[in-house]
Amino acid sequence: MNPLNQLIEAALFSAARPVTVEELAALDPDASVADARSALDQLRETYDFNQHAVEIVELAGGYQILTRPQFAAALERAQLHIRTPKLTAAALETMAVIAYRQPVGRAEIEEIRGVSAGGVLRTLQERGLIEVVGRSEGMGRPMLYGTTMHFLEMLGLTDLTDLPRADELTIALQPPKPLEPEDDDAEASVPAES
Amino acid sequence: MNPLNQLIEAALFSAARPVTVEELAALDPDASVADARSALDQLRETYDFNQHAVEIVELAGGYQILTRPQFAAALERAQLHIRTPKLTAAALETMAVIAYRQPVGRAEIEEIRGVSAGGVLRTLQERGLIEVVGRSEGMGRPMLYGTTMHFLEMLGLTDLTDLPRADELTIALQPPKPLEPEDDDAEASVPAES
Amino acid sequence: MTHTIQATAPAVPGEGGFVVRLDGFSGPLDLLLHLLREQQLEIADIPIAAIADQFLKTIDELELNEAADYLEMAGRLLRLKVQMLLPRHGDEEGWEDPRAELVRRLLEYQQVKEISLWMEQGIEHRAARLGRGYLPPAPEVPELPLTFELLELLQAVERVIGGIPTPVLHQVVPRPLNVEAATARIEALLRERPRISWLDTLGPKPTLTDVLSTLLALLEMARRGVVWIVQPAPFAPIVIARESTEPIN
Repeated sequence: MNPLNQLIEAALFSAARPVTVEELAALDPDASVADARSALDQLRETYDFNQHAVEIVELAGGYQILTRPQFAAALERAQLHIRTPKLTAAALETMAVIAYRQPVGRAEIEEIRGVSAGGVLRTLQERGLIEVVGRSEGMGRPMLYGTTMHFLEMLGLTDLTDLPRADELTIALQPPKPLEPEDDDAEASVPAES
Repeated sequence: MNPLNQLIEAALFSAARPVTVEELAALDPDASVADARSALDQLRETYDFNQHAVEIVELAGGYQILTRPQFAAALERAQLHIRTPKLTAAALETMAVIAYRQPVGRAEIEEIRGVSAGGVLRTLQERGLIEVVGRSEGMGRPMLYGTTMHFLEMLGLTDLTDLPRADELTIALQPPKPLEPEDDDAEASVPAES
Repeated sequence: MTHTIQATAPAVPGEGGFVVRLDGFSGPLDLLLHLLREQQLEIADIPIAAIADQFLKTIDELELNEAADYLEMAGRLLRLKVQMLLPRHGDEEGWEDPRAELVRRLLEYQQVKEISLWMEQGIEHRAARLGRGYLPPAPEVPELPLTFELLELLQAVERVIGGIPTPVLHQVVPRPLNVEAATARIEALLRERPRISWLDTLGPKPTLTDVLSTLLALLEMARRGVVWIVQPAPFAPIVIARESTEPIN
């Protein structure tokens, strides 16, 4: 392995989080982003060719070394790693609303889910999955939430466009369809919120 | 690499601590301790022969994959430039409570924030941003926290009166009911999660 | 996701009550979707009357009628039930389906559930790969100063304030619905007179919870066959009668 490959391997190993190709290039003052990219490719090939148990995965806008999925069951049994607690259904739903509506305020989240959201928002914030991204202009200037890099990381996504588009869901509802009681020719508008 | 070597590589990589050779052997029901030991030797050779930036190190009675020492300096430099450590949201909120309510005890902080504060308080103390400024008269004489000089320095303030005069904030930070240190422990209720 | 409703041993023996774990439902919309799915009903054409009754019955059985979120939905459904009973005044064209808003919310929520399921699978899939488990201790360089700015501190203050009302609200709402008391009140009135009006059952200056409690009590009594609930003519006052008396019409 050449020195840049080694340096990049060392960095990916010690970072234990996705590292961007720019950050990797900065390791060596003489290396360009293109150099870092080709070093990544060579490393990836080495891992594949020598059948290492780990591989380089593109994740959350960066690169990370992860174990290959076929070892999941054995590693789960061995329990040598630190496990993160599962998210509750309430937390997942709240995250879903935030992912699609960001930046979004608490009131809107609560309106959509039909339950109060304070506790769940705090949990998600503490787990680094969402963050305050701004404030609304509305009354009381409520905080607006968005998803974090760690959110992408946990879902194994490169960026937010990897989320399924609304029209790919079995129930497509963007924008909400007005309800037509009997006749469909009338261009009825969405009823006002009560 | 043979399957046992792979399994051991995956386990060493993902383990949060050094792994004993017995634990490594237990990964595969058909493997003996001797098998695990020879797999370790093969892995070690692979890393050396292919000049990987990592090596297998015996540590605290177990084995671990670590980056080779010659990359330490470069990685340290890189860390400086990868990110300046930021306070987490939880730490900032805890510090906000302490800044505006000092001297304040842990129970009160937890009551206001609705989550336990032990870990965060320790971090803030280690970082020299808060300190113990006294003890409450209440049961168990809990410690009371306040902000340090370093806290002021970091914010570029001369003294605490330079903090934005936020009467509404100070008032809003009043706990929901008058807080008697005595009944804290008894009533320390975790807010209902929705 | 399966909805398991488990009754566990009574927390307070002798109270006759039982504690219900409701971890299956993540809110009133979830419960409503569950009821619809269970009976394979179309969201777009909800039989409001039937669903409202089932919703009330379920939250009563699960003792959810103390949770404000479920209570609000119960109120909404009852209002819809009444609106659906109102005559439509002939022309169909100007008629706005009172269920439209609820249908929209249910569809929207169903989509949220679908996405959250997708996310759950994504998380599971991703969790099959492990990152490096051992995080090397901070190198022996002079510790980097933690940085933060005044603005961040102030934002944190606001986050803390924003978090306060929720736990307080949860703590101070004491048993908002009291169906038992309402049932007792109606029974007492019916002992004196064979027929009473809806307004009689409410007592003076009823609060919203009084109205809901009374409504729940009446529906339950009607279901048990203890009372008749009759509206002799459209818009006429609703009459509540003892089971033993003949219905008016």
